[in-house]
Order: sequence, then structure tokens, then C-alpha cells
Amino acid sequence: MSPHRPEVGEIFRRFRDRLAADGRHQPTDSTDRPTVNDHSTARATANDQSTELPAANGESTGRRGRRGGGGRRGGGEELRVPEAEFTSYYGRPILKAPVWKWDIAAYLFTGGLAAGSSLLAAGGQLTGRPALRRAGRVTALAAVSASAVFLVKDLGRPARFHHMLRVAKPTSPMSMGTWILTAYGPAAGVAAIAEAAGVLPRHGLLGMAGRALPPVGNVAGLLAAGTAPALATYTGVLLAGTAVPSWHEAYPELPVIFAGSALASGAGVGLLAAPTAQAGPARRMAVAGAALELYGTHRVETRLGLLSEPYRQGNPGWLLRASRMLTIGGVAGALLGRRSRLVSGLSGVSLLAASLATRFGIFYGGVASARDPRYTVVPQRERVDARRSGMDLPSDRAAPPAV
Amino acid sequence: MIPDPNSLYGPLDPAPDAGWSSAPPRMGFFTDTSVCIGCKACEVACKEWNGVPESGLDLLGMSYDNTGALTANSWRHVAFIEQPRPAGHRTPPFAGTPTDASVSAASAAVAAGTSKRTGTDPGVPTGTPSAAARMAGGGPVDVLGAIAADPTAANPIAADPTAAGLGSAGPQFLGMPGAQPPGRGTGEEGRTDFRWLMMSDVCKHCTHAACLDVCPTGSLFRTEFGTVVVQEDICNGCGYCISACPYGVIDQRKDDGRAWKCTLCYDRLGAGMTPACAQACPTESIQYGPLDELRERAAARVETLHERGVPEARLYGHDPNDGVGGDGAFFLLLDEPEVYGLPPDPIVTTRDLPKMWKRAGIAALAMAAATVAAFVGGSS
Amino acid sequence: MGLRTFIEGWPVYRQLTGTDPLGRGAAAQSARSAGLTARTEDADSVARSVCPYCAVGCGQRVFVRDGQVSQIEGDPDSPISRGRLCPKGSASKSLVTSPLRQTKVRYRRPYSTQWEDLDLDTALDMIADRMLAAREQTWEDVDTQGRPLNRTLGFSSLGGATLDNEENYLIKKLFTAMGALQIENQARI
Amino acid sequence: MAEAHPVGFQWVMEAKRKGAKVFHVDPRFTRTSAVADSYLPIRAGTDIALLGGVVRYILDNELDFREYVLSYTNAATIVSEDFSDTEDGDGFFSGFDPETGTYVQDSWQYEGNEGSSGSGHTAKERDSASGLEHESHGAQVDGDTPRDETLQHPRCVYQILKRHFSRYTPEMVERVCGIPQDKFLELAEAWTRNSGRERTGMLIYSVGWTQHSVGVQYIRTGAIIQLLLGNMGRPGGGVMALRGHASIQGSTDIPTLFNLLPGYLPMPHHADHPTFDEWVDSIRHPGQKGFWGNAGSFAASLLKAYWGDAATPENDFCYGYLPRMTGDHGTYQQVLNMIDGKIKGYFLLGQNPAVGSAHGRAQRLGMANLDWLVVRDLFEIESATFWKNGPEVATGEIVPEECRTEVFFLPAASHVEKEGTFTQTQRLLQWREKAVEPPGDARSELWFFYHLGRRLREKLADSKLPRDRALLDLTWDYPTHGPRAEPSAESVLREINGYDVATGRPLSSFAEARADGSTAIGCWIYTGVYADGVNQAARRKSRHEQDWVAAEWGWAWPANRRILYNRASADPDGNPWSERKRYIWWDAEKGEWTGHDVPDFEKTKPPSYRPPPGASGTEGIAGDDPFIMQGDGKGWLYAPSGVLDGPLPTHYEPVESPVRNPLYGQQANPTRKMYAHPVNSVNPSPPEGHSQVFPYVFTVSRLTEHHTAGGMSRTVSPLAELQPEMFVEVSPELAVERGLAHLGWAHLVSGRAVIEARVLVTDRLTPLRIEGRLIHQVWLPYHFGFEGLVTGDSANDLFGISLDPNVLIQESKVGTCDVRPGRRPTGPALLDLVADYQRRAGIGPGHNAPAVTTDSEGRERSDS
Repeated sequence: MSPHRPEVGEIFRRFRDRLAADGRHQPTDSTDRPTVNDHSTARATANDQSTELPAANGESTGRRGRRGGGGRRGGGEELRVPEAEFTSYYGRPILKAPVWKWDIAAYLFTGGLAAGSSLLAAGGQLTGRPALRRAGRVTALAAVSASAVFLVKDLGRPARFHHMLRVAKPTSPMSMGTWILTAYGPAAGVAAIAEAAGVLPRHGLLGMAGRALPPVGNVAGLLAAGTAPALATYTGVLLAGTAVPSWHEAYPELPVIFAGSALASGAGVGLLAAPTAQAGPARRMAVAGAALELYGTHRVETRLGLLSEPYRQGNPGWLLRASRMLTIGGVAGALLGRRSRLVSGLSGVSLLAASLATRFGIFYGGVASARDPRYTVVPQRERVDARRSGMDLPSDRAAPPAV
Repeated sequence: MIPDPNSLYGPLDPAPDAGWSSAPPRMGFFTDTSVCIGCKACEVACKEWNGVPESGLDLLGMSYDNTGALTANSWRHVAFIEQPRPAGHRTPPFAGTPTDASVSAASAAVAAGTSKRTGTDPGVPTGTPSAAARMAGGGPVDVLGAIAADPTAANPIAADPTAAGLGSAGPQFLGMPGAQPPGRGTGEEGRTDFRWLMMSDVCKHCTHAACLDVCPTGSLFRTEFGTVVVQEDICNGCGYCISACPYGVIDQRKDDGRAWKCTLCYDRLGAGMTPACAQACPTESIQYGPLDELRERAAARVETLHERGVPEARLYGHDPNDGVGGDGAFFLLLDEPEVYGLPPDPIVTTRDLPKMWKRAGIAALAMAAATVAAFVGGSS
Repeated sequence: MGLRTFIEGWPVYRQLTGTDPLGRGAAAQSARSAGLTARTEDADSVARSVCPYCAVGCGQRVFVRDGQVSQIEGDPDSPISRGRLCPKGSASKSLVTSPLRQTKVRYRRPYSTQWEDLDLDTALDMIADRMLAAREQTWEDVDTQGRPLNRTLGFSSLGGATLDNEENYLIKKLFTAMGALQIENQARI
Repeated sequence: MAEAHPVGFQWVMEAKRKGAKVFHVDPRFTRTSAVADSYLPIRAGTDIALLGGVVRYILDNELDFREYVLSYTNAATIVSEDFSDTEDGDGFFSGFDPETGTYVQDSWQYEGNEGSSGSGHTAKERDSASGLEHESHGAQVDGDTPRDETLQHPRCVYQILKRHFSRYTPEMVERVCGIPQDKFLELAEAWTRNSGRERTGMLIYSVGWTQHSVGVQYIRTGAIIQLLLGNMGRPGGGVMALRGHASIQGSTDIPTLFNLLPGYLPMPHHADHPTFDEWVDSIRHPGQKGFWGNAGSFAASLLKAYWGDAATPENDFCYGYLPRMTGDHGTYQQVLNMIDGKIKGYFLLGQNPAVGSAHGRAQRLGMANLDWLVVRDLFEIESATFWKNGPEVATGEIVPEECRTEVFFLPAASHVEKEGTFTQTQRLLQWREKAVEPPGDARSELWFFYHLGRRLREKLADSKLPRDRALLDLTWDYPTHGPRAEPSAESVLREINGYDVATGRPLSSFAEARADGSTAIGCWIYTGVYADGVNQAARRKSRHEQDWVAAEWGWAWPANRRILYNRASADPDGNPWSERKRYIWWDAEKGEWTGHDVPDFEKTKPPSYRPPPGASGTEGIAGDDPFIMQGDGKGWLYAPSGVLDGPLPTHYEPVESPVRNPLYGQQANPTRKMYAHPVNSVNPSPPEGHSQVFPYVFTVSRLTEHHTAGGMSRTVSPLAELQPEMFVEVSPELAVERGLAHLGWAHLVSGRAVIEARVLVTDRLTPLRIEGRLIHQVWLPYHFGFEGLVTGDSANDLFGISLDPNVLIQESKVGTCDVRPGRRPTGPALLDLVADYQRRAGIGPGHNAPAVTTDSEGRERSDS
């Protein structure tokens, strides 16, 4: 090839300009666009009718329902929701659905729980609320350990989990998350172990350890708390950093939702574990967390247009609605039942459940959006058509907005 | 060294950006579907060279496509689309024969119901009949007419699914819509135009490869040739790349757990050889070479086709300014991308990465602040 | 491997010190990938062959490693095929290395419901005996008018279109010398 | 072509890229049609009507390459006044004998040669498939023939041609083939416009063309067009056969065929060839022009190669050892004889008749009635396991416990496990190097037959029987090598090439062949492949290092000529017709023929040469007679002999057709080979009654992803997964008519069998309007059987056995059937279904359509 390689893209700018200037290219526009139009208009009927198709055939409905490939089109509800018009190769998904199983959704919860708990613990540590401290530290360790198990278990090659430490890639939320966990995990662990100081004998080696532990634990506790917010929010980027339509487009909200959900769950632990006297901060955390969570969830359910659909329908819709109820109930309980250990405990449980439901709802909402080509094609097609009508470059892409 | 400003988005020569200071010219594929004869030599040659396992033995009824999609066990996939539409300047194939309305859309809708085990999960999932019908449609598509026709009355076998063998064939209906007795058509109101699109799909080896950027192990890496390769000795099957690919290319293999896709025959490139599929391709539909050369060749080819009365010819994935910074493997198509199962306007997820981290940071601060407030504010 | 080499082999270290801070390429490449070469490169031998399927006669290169066929691909030198192969030709390696290939003699005795093993040498001997017997029983010396026939119609043969010219030559020569006339192949079908 | 020969198709795509227009004629829209500029759907079995229409188009518009036609074809030759055409005979030429269903060809001869057809009666020629002999040379005709250079004489070939095809109008093409007139005219116009002095056009057919009861005449019609347009013997022209097996050309040149000996020498016939001289003369035709004058040398040299020292001029080179034909000993006759218990043993060498041959049931029943069967293959194919897995086992027709056949399965060596030559479809020999040893018991055929022969000779060593002499005197001493004593393929190739008996020097040209026993040649047309003791077929000079003819890649017979009759690429005076098409020309200075290829002409015979009166053999060929193997040196528009079913192609309906022949009272080829055997019933066609019982036309062919009977593709996973199941393609219109659903099941019924397949309802098939009637066609792949990774019913089971009279190839590209939704019955119920159809169609066992149907009422006149 020629020794001098022109700057990448140069050739194509020239080529595009040539075509744009060139009348001969018009036919593409004039003959191509109409056909598309004809088809869309002509097929609107077929399309609407075809939505009855599954209903017309119980067998296939059941089958598709099982497969989930287009499960949404299963029920009669379908008939009321006019199907967004799109084309795809034999109607099949364009994206590969996430291969992550339920344990990643569970990790989203345990990771957030750990973070929330560590913050709670640190607060307790600094403001002299031992119950909050202890409960927070112990829960954090338990949660982060569970997280590790979930993460490794989900790998196709669990024995190779340590390959995660080969690289440190800012472009990879999962890589960043790995390093955050690497920093957070040990700290949370030490902090929790320090709680054992009380039960150690006064004398001898163990005695010395017993005296040494609390300060060490305190340092570790603060370290954990320092990394906890990152741990709680990076998972938002983890999901958003994919081609899964309803995850990616929700990137502004996901960290907020997860932060709130983490706070709420941490608060839940506090409400469960601490005597009502010490639980004040937990109640306030619950309020803050719930606020963030409810706000974020509401946004993704409404702001994304077509891509909000998956969060409103089927199991994800159900989960998110449940989460909302539980959150509100939890907060109410936390505020009103401040004198009753039982009510506080129950609100704690309901906040935890809410957080769990949120994570699963968001997770499966995204999965559904990847399984249905509609959510891939429609928004992109709109983008292209808008651009085409915008500038006279039918078969070519215009430069997208700079970052 | 400072990463290129376009490191996450926009035109970029990826190899130097990935640390290959003295990189050879970027190599890639240009797949010209206007000369593809759908022989599938590419699929076989790829499997032979790369030792890709068998991907299932089911008849899909998607025209002659029994592979279904790009999967961990099919790194080249030839798509077949039957459409009652004009093919360039060609004489209408069925002009003057006693035909009725077209069946392409209806058959495609049925085929959408088939699925296939490919050694991956979920293999080839079923599709949306109406979207399939639109893919194959060339005019009014009366899918309903086909379906609504009372199976038992009009279609004796449909009454008995087992006899009809439709257990796996999705919705049952007659081969074609319309109650008009066959052959009444003069050919005028019947189908006359027809074209059979074929296209060999493959990994796009994007300039901005999300799969690569999100890979937490560095298993996916950018080669000195600018291609994107999974290192099977590194991959631990975290599956992140699979949700990150905007084309749905990379996939996880069952009983193996790792992610697999086209390597653009990295080992052959190293030896100065042509990738297996391109070498086998009988009609030069798959062309391999320095990307810049291929882009110029493709530009010329499109112009030729336009001159020869094929206005529907257009390039896909050639433009360094598109959402993924241009594909290392790009295509000449004769219809909209989604007809071939390609996303119409993919955008690499990392474009928004800085904004994402920013939002995460703010959320994190909010979280911390909320905690502090929770403890300092208030009495109890 | 010393600690130092271990550290220097660690991609993160290479990210920090090398040209690939983002760990996208050079830094992330594994030792295996770095050492990767096409298996055709280290083949023990390469045979110039021809595709066994249709009659176009596409050139093939057969690469052999450790006595096994390691790859079969088109011969770029061929003026007929220019290195290209159809799906069948491309599958030649799977054809010759197929696990379904039967590599042992199989024998089904009359009225039996299954195969038995048989030694190749014995099989050859049994076949020879049966040919001679059939020839014996069905030999025709002359026709009704005493004109020579010199033949047997007692056994026949079908096949050759997938065989080599040399093989067809021996088949025809041997059968003709035995007076066996009913020799046919795909060219008639 | 894209379907069956994708790599060959790269050249079509290349031409297309350069602006060539590609036409594709096929009953169904294939992957070739997808990239063609024009697709013409056609009713299976009507190609002669289409091509005949082109011939008429050329003649009516005087678009023929007149100078070429005048000098190089027999257009001007005058035909006997006894000749009468099918136009006058309602589908019959003069000389038909209803008793035997064959022609007496005397009246077809050129004027003044009526006596010399040599074939008073062609019945014998039909049984011995004598048409095959002409693969390397034309039939007999006397050289000196009366001509009318003005082409005005009413009995000159040109005028006869005109009359014969006068009714093949665009309207008639549409009525018969279902091709709309404007599309036909588009084809005819483009074809003729791209031929002539400056341009050449090529006709490519796949050998499905040969699988018709008029197969040879299909190709004849193509040849007539190409001769009229001046497309023969010129670059970019010709009639190209795309054959389907790696060395099927080689297995015809060095025939494993009952009626031939190597080099297209006929196997002797007990009545016609009692002596060596009569045998040779029947080939040589004393007094005839052309290269066959040397037949004696070729014959003697072959026998010398067979029997070495034992073969002497005194004993006619052991001519007496050769077995004699008494009639039809073809593969289908054999199978019927097997069913009748007349054949004891059967060898299958890389062939799978249980799936690949017409009437699979007859094939399997035949094999089930043998004493012994030897199957040599790579895989356990259907023909090796019919006794336990065949469909007849399910129906109870074959009971393993009662099946006598003793089966030997011997694993064969693959193409990389042995060395040798394939002859590809353009007569090019390519040597294959051996890559690895065959696994286990696998052996090459070379090994098997050499050692089998050795063993047979040992067992007979002490025999005093005269009949064993042939075997004992046989030269059978090929050097072997390796632990397995593999015979040397090169030594065999050397014998095929031929050598000087005295010195052992390999011959370099068949011109060196001698009739005195001083040369031994295994196959004279291959002489030169081992010239100078060098294996010329092993030449692999890269295409990048030689010109476009690539003469140094492999070796083509004869004499490494890449284009036959290439003298025709120059005008009568020896100059190229045009610079664009320059190929071979006369170099006056050097006084020799020269060019890009080896001249297919005596190198130093000047264009001006005229043979002395009475000259015969090669010296009888004039300097402007390019077709040197022809008796008159001309390309034959009209074949006075050699073609048994007529001097000119005529449209007859397929043996099984739902349509009455629109052109003649005679429905189907009256000379076709029919077998009245109980197992072989033929579906009724008009004018017979009940043809509506089998209302649909079915045709079969290949898929790119599979190979023939599937033995080499259904067993290979990367191929099997690409086309994993037997299916049938139907048009939307038929789907409605018969209630077929996409991906549902259907079963097809013929008078022989019923098979089932998954349904693909596709726009790629279309009904055709024929004679105002709607004719539906369905298409099936014929690759499937009951063994392998993917299985399915065999399409070939549907066919009966009716053969082309010239070469005894079966009609297995078109038949009639019924199509029914759902799966077929199993077990005995399946037989009942077929029986019921036979009853309704009124076809008893062995029913054959009447050979002669000229009676317009359609009542049978003779026969049956």
C-alpha cells in the first residue's frame, strides 16, 4: 500500500463530500426513502394485527413466554400497548442478552449493603454509638464476603478470578470495581475482626491483641467508610457501561439509585440492630436514601421513553413497584415508630427488602431490554432518520455530537 | 504517554493508541454483499482453521440460514433474506408467470418462531413475527391474513401440529395470505419482483471496541493490526464484553465458560497470511487488506453500483465518524442494516464513560454527605 | 521466575511504565498471544493436492504435523481456483479426520443382524475366492452361434468417478482380464 | 453454478464485474439466479424447446456467423433425399422401426452416402451406449460430400435446420417452457449480440442436463447454437460441462464403463467384432478422413499394455482375451438382474447407489438379493447398511434374518492418503501428492486392486483353463513401496502414457503409437502426460508466473491442449478472426501454426492445403477443416450418424409429464431405453389416461453445502449443520392448493415410492402457465439418506428407470408426483399408499408409457 497513509477518515470525508455534492447520489435518497415509507405505512396494519398473533395461538404464546425472547408480547396486555414499529433479521434480538445470572443482581444488593453498613459503622464509631458500629462492621464483612462469593460464582471460569488483577483499566467499571473491592474488602474485614476485642481474655498475647485491636479497627473502619461510597455507586457505571439499552440510557440515574438504595439498606441494618436510642442517624439515613432511590427510580421509569417500558412491565415493573411500597413503608415506620423497637426493626427489614427489590428490578429491566430487538432498533432508527432528514446524506452517517 | 483525545470516541488509529508504537497498517475486512452467493465457505473455512465446535443441527427455515446468528460457535454467519423487491436494474424474475401475492413475509414470520441450540446460552432465540415479516416484506404484508385463515378449515395439517411438524415452527398458518385460488393471478397483481439478499456477518473489530474496553482481565486486547482479539488463556468468563457489544457479536460458550468471537485470524496475520474466510471466499465478497485501501475500494464499488442502477447500495461501518469510530470489518449492504440484523446506528458505550464516572462521583459524595448529615444533624 | 520478572510481566506494571496506559493492547497481551504463529508455519510437510468433491479441480495445500493433517486450504497458485474453496472443499480437513470415518474392516455374514470384525488379509482372500467362484459358475465361453464371449456376468462393479485415473486403470484392466464386463461408474448416472 | 460449483463461478462473477450479462435458466430461483442479471424460470425437461427457439431466432434473423458457418460447419452439405424430418413425421424422422423402437439411419446420411451409415440398425448401438464412443471423435461419415455454398439447396443442412426449428417460435417457447416471450427474446438477443468475429459467448451446463431421456440432444442443441454463432474452438466460447465428481471425466477417459476401453475404444461386440481387424475397422472406418485413421495403433498399443509379451501381431495382440458385449450391460440392467437373482457379487467403489441412483428401492432390493457385496468407502454409507437400516426393513420388504447378502465393508483411503491424478471437468489432469498414511485398515483402490489381482493370479497359477490365460498373461508387475506394499501410482501413469516396448522410453505423443506391437499405451489420449519421463500432471507452475492459458499447470488431454479444435479460432486463411480473440494462427514465415495454446491441428499443414482425391485419415483433412476428429472435418449442425435419436434435436416431453407434447403427436423420446420390470413402473403421461393422479412436476438437484449422495458431506459436521434436514421447496400457490405450511411436513408420492420432507414455502418457486394450464413444480435436494450426522428420505427413491438411448443415462431430473401435507405413513401402510396410487393411476407392475403416441387421439398404436 502507499507509503504515505492519509489521516484516518480523510478519504471518507472526501468521499462523502463528493457524494453529497454529486447529483447522481440523489436517486439513493429518492428511491430509498419512499420504499421505507411505503413499507412502514403499508405495514402498520399488518403490524398492529400481528400483535394479536400470539393470542391467536396459545401454544406459541406459552412457548415464547417461557423463552422470554419476546415474552412481553405474550399476554393480552400486549393488545392494548401498540407495538413500536421496527424491523429485525427474522425479528430476532440484535444484542446478546447479558449472561449474568441472578447472583450479579444479588451482588448489586450485597455490595450496596456492605457500603451502607460501613458508613453506618463509621458514623457510629465517631459519634460513640457502639451498637451501630458493631452491627455495621459485622454486616459489612458478611455482605462483602457474600459479594465475593456471588462475583466468583458467576464467572465462566471461577478458578481464573485472580485474572481480574492483571490490569487496572479506567475504561472498565468492572476492573475499577475490582480494585475498589480490593481496597475495601480487607479494611472492612479488619474492622469487623476488631469487634472481637471485647471477647478476648485480658492477659497474654491475646490480651495484647485485644488491646491493639480497637485502634486498628478504628483506622480500618474509617478506611472502609472512605471507599464505601465508591463501592456503592460504581455498580451504576457497571450496568450503564454496556450496550443494554435500558441500562445505558439510564446512566445518569443508576448511581443515584444505587447510592440511595445502599444508604437505605445500611439504615435498615441500623434500625434492626441498634436500640431505639442509638437509631436516630439510621432513621435520617433511611430518609435520605429513600429520597435518592425513589427519585432515581421514578426518573428511569419515566424519562427514557420507549426504554422506560421494560422497567414498567413484567417482573421488573412488579419488583420496582414493590420496592417503592416497601421504601415508603420503611421510611414511614422509621419515622413514626421511633419508640418501638419492633416497628423500627420491621421498617429496617422493609428497607432491606426494598433495596433488594430495586436491584433485581433494575437488573432484569435491562435484561429484558436487551432481549427484545425493539429497544435496540427503534431508538437508533429514529436517530438515523432524524439525521437523514436533518442533513442530505442518506446512506451516510453525520458526525455525532462531540463528547 | 498521553492517550489520544479521541481515545474514547471519534476517529482514531487504534493500534498506536493501544501502545503499539510501530504498528503495521490497520487490517480489516470489506464484505461486499452484492457479490455474495451465500455458499457459506467462510463459515466452514473459519471453523476448520479455528477449531470452532459444531453449532447445532436444526432446520430454521430462515431461507437457507441454518446457523441463525453469530455465536461463540459461529464466528462467520451468512444471512439470507428473501424479499419481493426489485434487485437493482434486473429484469423482474417472475414477471409474466401466474403468481399470486408474495409469501416471503409470512414464511419469515413463521421462521421467527424457531430457535436453535448453538452450544451457547440461549443459542438463537426466537424472534418477533411482525418484525420478521417487515424484514422480508416488499409491499403490503398481510401476516394476519395468513394467520387468521382458520387452520383447521383451510389447512388440514395445521389442525394436527405433530403432523404439521410445527411444534418448533412457531405460529401456524398457510404458506401465503389471500383466499384467491392459485394461478388466477395474471402476474400483474401477483409478485413479479424478487431478490435474495445474502450477507456474511462477522465481528466488526470496532475502532472503539466496547468489549475490549470493559474487559476487566485484559483478555480482550487490541492487536498491532488494529484488530480485537480474545486471549483464551486469560478470559475468565466474566461476561461483561457480551453485554457491552453493540452488535451482539461476542458470546459465551457453554461447558467452557469463556467468551469467543472472530479473531480476524490473528495467528495467520502474524504469519502474513490472509484470514481463512477471506482466502476461501469464491467471489471476493469478503476482501481482506489494509483498511484504508479497503475503504477506497468500497467507495469506488458503491459508485459503480449506483451507476449500474443499484441505488440501494450503501456502506455500513466504513465511516470513522460513526458511533464506534468506524468498523475494522465493514460492509456494502443493499437494504437497511436492521434487515440484516445489524444495529442501524450503534454507539460505543464508552462514549459516555466520563459522564458516567462523574455521575457516580456525585452520587458517592451525596452518599457521604447524607451520612455525615445523618449523624451530626439531629439530637438523638 | 524471579519476583522482578514477575513484576515486569505484570500488565499493570507495563501499563504504568509502557506505551499503553489504558491497558488496551501492548500491555494486556499475554505471553501466549505474543508467541502465537499460524500452525501452517510449523508444518512438517505440505502436499500439493486437489479437492476431492466436484470436478472443478480446485488446488489444495495439505499441511501435515506429526503425521496428522493439521490444515487443508486453497492453493493460491492454482489458475483454476486461485486459492479459493467452496464450503465442501473448505471442510476437507474435517472429511479426512472425521471421527465417523470407519477405519476397520466390517463383515456382515449372511442372515446376520450385525457387523463383525474381520482381518483385512482374510477379507481380501475371501473376496478373491468369491470372485473366482462366481466367475466359475457364470462363465460364458461362446454364444449360441459359437462366437467367443469370454466373459462372466456373475459379478459387477460400480464406482470410479471419485477415484484416481491410475486406480480406474487397474480396476478396468483386472476386471477385463477376468472377463468381467459389468463395470460401471457415476458417469452413467 | 453458484450452487454446485461455487469456485468455478468466481469466473462468472469476474465477467459480471467487467459488465457481462448473466442469464440463468432454472426451474427454481437459486443462489445463481440471485446474482444473475436475468432469471428465466423453466418447466423441467423442456430445454430443447428453449434452445430450439434460439436456433430459430438466429436463422430467421440471419444472425449466424456466416463465414464461420460456411467454412467450418456442415451447413452447406446436402442430405439424402430419402431423409424426412420430424415436421413431416409428427415427431419422427425417417427410418423409425416401431418393433425395436430405434432408427435405421441410412436415410439421414449425406447425399450419395446412404449406404454408409454402418448402422443398418441402431438397436445394438443403443444397448451398447455407443454414443459414449464419440466423446473423443465424431461418428462415421464419408469425407467427400456434395455441398451448396449458397445454402439455398432445399436439402442442405442449413435449410433443413431452418425447417426443423421453424415452429420453435417465442410463442411456442412460452407455451412449452412457460418462459414469457419478452424474457426469451432478451436472452436470444443478448446471446447472439455477444457472438461473432469480435466477441464469443459461452454455454455452461451442469450434468443434470445429461439426466434426461433426451439428454444428449440437449447438449446437441447447445452445440448447434454455438456453431452457428462461431463460438466453438475459440477463447471465451464453447460448451462447458460442469461435472460433479473429482475425476468423473477421468473415469470416462479411462473408463470403468461396460461398453468402453481406455481412450474411447469400444468394448468388442460378440456379433460385430468377432476379429481384431473387424473391431479396428469399425473404429477406423477405412477411407474416412480424420485422426481415427490411426485407431489400429491405439488398439494394438492398448492390448500390448494389457498383455505385454503375450500380445503379438500373430495372435492379434490377445484380442481374443477381451470379453464381448451382447447387449445392454449397464448399471440399471445390472440392478434389475440382481433383483432377478442373476448376479452374485457386487463391488461398490466410492459410490452409494442406495441414495445416489434412480429408483433407490430397486437399488436396495437388488443389493439385498446378492451372494456378496463389497463396499469400499470412507464411511458406513447407506449402501453398506441397507440390510439393517434401509427403509425396506421398516416396510418388511427386507428382513435382516432372511437377507442372504454377505457384506464386506473395506475402509478406503482419502484423497490426501494416496497419490494419483484426477482429471477435472476440462480434461485437465492434476497430480495429487500423498500427505499422510491412511488410518487403520484403510487402503487405496490402487492397493486393493493390485493385491487382489496378485492373489487371484496366485490362486490360478496352476490353472490350465484357457479362460484363465487372460489373467495369467496380464502384465501385473507394478513396483510397490512402504510397509504396506503400496503400488507406485507413477508407474501406472507411465503405462497409461505409453512407452516404447523395446527401450521402455515413455512416449511423448500418440502420433508415436504403432500398430506393430512396438508400443504399449494404456490410454492413447493421455499419451504425453509422462513425456520425457516427467510427470507432466504434477506441474504446479504458479499462475503468477505464466500467461492466462497457464499451459504449465497440470496437463490436459489431448497433447496438453486447453481448447479443443482451436484451429477454428483463426479464419480459413489462418489469421485470427479478430485481435481481441487471437488464440491460434498460421505463421507464414515459420510455416507453422502458433499461438497461446498447443494447436489442435497438424503443426505444419498450411491453411491452403487441399487433400488429394480419395485421401483418407489425417491427410484427408484440408487446411481449413478445424474439426479434425470428424469424418468430414466439419462441425456438425446436423448429425447424419452417431446420435441414435435423431440427426437434429427435437422437443419430446419427459417420460413422465403432466403435459401433452404441444409440438408433435409423439409425446416422449420414442427411442428411449425402457425396462419392463415389475419393480419399475412409470407414471402415466398424456395421451395415456390417469396422468392427473400425479399432477405435479418434481425436479432434484444439489445444495452448495452437500455433495451428491451425502456420503462426503452428511458425515462432516461443519457441512451437516449448514443443511441439517431433508426439505422440499414449494411455491406459495402450491402451498395453498395443498395446504402446506412453512416448516411443516409434506410427503411426495410417485409410482415407485413415497418420501417425506419438511416444507419450505418460498417465493423462489413459481407455477408456470403451460398450454393455458397451471403447472406446479417442486424442488428437492437429493443428498439425504438414512446414515450420517443428518438424515432424511432420499429424493431419488421417487424416480423410475428410463434411459437416454445414446448413453443409457437415466432421466432423474424430472418426474411427476403427488404432494400431500403431513408425514408419510410408516411400515406396511406405506406400501399400501403406493399401491393405492398405482391402482388409481392404472399402472400395474412394470407399466411403461407407450413408446409411440403419434395417434392424435392418444390411443397407443404399437408397443405394449
